[in-house]
Amino acid sequence: MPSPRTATYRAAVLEALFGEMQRDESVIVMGEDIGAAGGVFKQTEGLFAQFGAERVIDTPISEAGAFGIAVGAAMTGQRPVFEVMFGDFITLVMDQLVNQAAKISYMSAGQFHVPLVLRTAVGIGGNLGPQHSQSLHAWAVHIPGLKVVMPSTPADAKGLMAAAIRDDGPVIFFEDRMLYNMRDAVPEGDYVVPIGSADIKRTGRDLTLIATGRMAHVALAAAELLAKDDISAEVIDPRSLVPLDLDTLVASVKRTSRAIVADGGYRQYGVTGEIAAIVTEHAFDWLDAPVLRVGAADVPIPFSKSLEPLVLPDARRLAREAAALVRGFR
Amino acid sequence: MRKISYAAAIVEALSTSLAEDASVSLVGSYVLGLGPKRVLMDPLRAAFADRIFDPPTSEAAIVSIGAGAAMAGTRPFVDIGTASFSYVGWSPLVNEAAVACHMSNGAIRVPVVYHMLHGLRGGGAAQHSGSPQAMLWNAAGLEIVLPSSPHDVKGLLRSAIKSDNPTVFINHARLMDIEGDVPEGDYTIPFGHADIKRPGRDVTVIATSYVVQTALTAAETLAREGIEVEVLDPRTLVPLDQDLILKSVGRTGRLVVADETNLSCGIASELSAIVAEHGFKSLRAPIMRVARPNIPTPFSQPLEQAITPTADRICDAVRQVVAWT
Amino acid sequence: MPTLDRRTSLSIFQRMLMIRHFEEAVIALYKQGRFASHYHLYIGQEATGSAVLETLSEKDLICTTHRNHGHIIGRGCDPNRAMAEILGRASGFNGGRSGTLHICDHSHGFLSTSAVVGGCAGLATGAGFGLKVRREPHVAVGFFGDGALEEGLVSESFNIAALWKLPVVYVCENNSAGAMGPQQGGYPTAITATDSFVRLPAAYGIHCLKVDGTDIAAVYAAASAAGQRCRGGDGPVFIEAFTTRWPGSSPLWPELATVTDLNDAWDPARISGPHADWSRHHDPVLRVARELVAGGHASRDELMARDNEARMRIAAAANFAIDSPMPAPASVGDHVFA
Amino acid sequence: MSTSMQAASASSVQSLPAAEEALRLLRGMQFIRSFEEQVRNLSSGGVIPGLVHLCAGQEAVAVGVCSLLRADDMIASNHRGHGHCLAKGADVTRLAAEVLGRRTGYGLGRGGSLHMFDAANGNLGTTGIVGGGVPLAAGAALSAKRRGRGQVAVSFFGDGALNQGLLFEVLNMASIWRLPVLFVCENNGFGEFTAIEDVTAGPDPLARGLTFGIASETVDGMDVLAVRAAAQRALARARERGGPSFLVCNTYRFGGHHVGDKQDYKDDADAKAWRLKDPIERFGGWLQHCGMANASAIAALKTEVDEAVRAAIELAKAAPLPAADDLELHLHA
Repeated sequence: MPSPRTATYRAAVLEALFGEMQRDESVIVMGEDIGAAGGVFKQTEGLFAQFGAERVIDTPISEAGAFGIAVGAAMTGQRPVFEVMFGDFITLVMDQLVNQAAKISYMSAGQFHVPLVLRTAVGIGGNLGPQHSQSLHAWAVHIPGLKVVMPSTPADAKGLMAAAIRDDGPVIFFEDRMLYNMRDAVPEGDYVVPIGSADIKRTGRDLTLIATGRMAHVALAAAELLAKDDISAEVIDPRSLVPLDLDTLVASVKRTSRAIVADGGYRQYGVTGEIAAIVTEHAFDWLDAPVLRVGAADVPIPFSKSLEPLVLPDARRLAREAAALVRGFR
Repeated sequence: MRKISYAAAIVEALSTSLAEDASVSLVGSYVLGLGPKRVLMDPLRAAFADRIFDPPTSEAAIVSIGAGAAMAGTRPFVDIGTASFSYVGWSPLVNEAAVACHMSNGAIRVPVVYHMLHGLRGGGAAQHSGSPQAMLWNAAGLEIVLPSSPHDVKGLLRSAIKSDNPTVFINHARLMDIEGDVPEGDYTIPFGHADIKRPGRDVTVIATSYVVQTALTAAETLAREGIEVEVLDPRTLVPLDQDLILKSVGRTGRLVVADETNLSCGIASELSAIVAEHGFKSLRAPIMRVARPNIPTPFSQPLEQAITPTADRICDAVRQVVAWT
Repeated sequence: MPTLDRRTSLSIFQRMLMIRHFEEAVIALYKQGRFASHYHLYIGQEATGSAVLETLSEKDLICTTHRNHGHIIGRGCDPNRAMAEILGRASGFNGGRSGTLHICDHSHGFLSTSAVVGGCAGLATGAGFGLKVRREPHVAVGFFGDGALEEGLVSESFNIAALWKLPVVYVCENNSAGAMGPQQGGYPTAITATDSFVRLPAAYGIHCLKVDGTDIAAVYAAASAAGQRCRGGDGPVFIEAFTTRWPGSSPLWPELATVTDLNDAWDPARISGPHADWSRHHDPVLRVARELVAGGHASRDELMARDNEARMRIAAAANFAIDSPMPAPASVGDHVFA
Repeated sequence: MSTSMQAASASSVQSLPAAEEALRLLRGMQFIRSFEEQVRNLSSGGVIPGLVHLCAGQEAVAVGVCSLLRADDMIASNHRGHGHCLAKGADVTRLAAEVLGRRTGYGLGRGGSLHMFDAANGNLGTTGIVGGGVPLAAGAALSAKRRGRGQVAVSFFGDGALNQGLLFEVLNMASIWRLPVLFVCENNGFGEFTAIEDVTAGPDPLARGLTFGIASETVDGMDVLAVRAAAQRALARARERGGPSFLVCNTYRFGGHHVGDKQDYKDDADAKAWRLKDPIERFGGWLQHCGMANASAIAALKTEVDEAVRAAIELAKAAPLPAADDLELHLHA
């Protein structure tokens, strides 16, 4: 059997962009340095050459204004893919995102839709310090009217980007910088992953590891370690946080009776709290142990090589906590 | 003890702070909102004209200026107005004020207070009813205060202005008119101390801000049904009085969290997760969350009512967890 | 045509030498893999920062940006601790929490250093507000690049500073001249519709000055006038200082495009290579060295000696940083709150 | 009569509309005035929840600009937007229903006065965030430019928005990208409760547009013909790919920031002087002055319009409130 075609996460997203821009004239790309420069992560390389300045638009460093313009363009027939260079900078578009984009379909009772994708690079790594390392996706999840996707593999990234661009509402697309060079099997040609479907990345019976984005890989590595101790962990990647595929999560937890939620955002008031709460609410009588949460330490992300790696737990720590959970609540 | 309004208590705390410390300033003086109560600020405007500045509609700049002025050694009180507008000033709030102390390894202090009015206020619709406190809690580095009574707002505001940290001080538009006992003299309420507003043995209801008042109403109703509800108000989200929360749930074994932030990644979710994690063994029923559903706030009254955490919704949730076997 | 006395011009030149050698050392340390992150260098702009800083008093406040090394070193902050911060060491100014992007030395009047474009202008305005509230006769200086003038926050800050007559000196270091720009695969440059940056603050009634950013006498004169105006309660001033982008800062990642040798100052014939034009006509260090000698303020040997001293001092700073320990893991949660 | 004489001299230089068109302008302004007056009574009567922001006094700007717009041109309004909506062709009954939170309103009663959208007439909505609608108009202009059918987008905002960084950013981009957009600043002297001079630095608001190389002019916003003439120039420029324009229309808010505002911050003499420039009185006087209409015809028009608005509002009041099923509709597209 021939080995499947592989591509990097970066290339997979770019494939989706090329595909959708060819498929649909109304798809445009906007952002800082995304034109001739090809993006600071080379994540838009080649788009400018192929589609030109009319559809691949370099904006000034005016995040709020430029994003607002994308919202207006989306209301009037375009499908903008708007890039916010670092996830930290969604702070700069917060008002247009929260008070306009998220609410326009609702406030106008469907007279207007806002078919845009806000893509942004998040994640800790490369010593970029407190203003270039945060994963602030919990904010988007908290705001009604936004869909939130967070792919963990090249294939998911391609399929979800295509789905996000075709979606008629605002979709926030979080890509982990540290996954850009990850290479894995990616279907060629037109490929769509429906938004709102979780993916069981590994099946198991003793506990469920619900892990988003990069943490899905940490969870898979942890599952390997746990297997050596005869603990069989199921790993589920929700892939999209809004809408959340609750059925798949709850069904799994009802089988395993234990769960740990792992996410790259700040732990307090974040995605782990939400998923833990909702799972506890829906699977209370099946739970043999509290739902544990693993997330970024609640500190600004420090720059130093010795501190940065401590902010997010690694596979060993996750496996330790998982083992304790399974053994401690037999 | 004498009763005064929540708004009047705010004015007393501001007045004492301005008089006590020459480095305290007000950026934006419509602290009490745009209602008739706003005239209560007039005496302050007169008495401290040189330290009270009404800025242009430039939220990003006033948040940033507040942070800078605090780093420069003064204690600004910055009024952002309606909490929905905080999103306009979001970057300086979370990228500057919240991180400066940690980023400078403690060398820089940012003793600024950001004041805002949150919540469902009656016809505020989608852009004037925001409650961003859960999102601000998710961004590390900000102290978050939600006073629910005239007594608390005076003491907590005094502490907020004395605090060396950036403090987000959030009032609910509906609280301004409520009256309560407030000591004449100066006093402070330390952060991180929750308050049991009503003791009870059957169920713990944690509520914040205006919903504390709602929860107390619900407790009255439930008492008549023989259900004794303990109403607990954290008063500050950061720092959070986790011990008192776990103690209370340890006694009652049942918890309902009632709050006005959106359900997803909201205050109810976080408190529910914390208790499930650290108080799992003491729980006799699932934790119920009464929050604002994930819907932009609608203007029309029946719809706004439909998303409000009302006493009825709290009662239903309490009855459910009590009935759970 | 403003001129400077010997003491002042030598003091400015001293700051410039320290900055230049510091920045060249940073590149070397990066090439050795001593730190990993992207970084921004001040080479080519030394005259601007040094001359402005020369006019400031101890009590004045300063805000800077991701391109902060020059302002930190030019202000006379400890190069050991600055370099240690860039290497993420516990002994750094920020204990290794912020690296190159956010270096700040509060004891020398620096506020938190923002790497969000335009963020610094808001903080500097706030610093000016604080000074006004405390009725202190000092100024707040905000250094930022021309890109900041694309951010709305900066316009809001201009408006308020002008309204409230805040003692703020905005120093816009326009280094876009000679930049490759994204079309040539270089670092991005300003995207603006205005034909002159001073028109933006002028629209808010702010007093504006334009200077050649490599002419220390001109920058010193402008900064002194601006400071006087602020201290006199006449409100903010905006200074646009033009410099030609150092070729090493033009690509997407910094490169050691030129290596400084003061002999080039008085012997241009020695200069060769692809960037000879920049070295001959736009390198502020060589220009000032040349003028100091020509003006009889110093001999070549005297300058060579100072140059050597600065080089040694920075080399010591690099060693200090390399030898410094990393922060203790347990400290990661410290100082989230005061 | 003296005010109408001034109006005449001020306006006579402008292109004079035919009598029919002139009466259409007068009717448009009177319609907005009647609507605002009747809404004010409802609001102070407590029939309307929340805050209502009225534009009585500013009618000439909305009507002057919108009277020249094509059906497929687009506008983005602000919190003081009833006039913009009506002038761009909104159905008065549905508008009233939205203000009253009725199910038959443009947003099922979920937006209210601050959030009224009318896609069929190219209205991108009123908004509750100062300056919030400005980039939406620029974005619509970006779409229009791509479509190449000569459409134009208009952004209406008040003097308060002059101090929002968002406007600064959008003016820059609109100029760089030569977007077919018209920025209309309705300078009514007050941002909420604060006089413009207390919060707006600089020689002249016009500089905010000029500095980005945008064609900018100051207009007498109480003179519908003057507004119309300036808009004409700007729209022609936009349709001929000449890029954006910036108009500062000096006008006055006869009411407060919202219904119920005591307006203690206003200067009485100043208010009186502006009242004398009432755009409707003034234009009506001018029509009589040059014999296009007589007093009785104008009075009849007012009665007819008042009646039409009253009927619409009665219909809206009779309409049902939204039901629980309407709560989640359209949350996602």
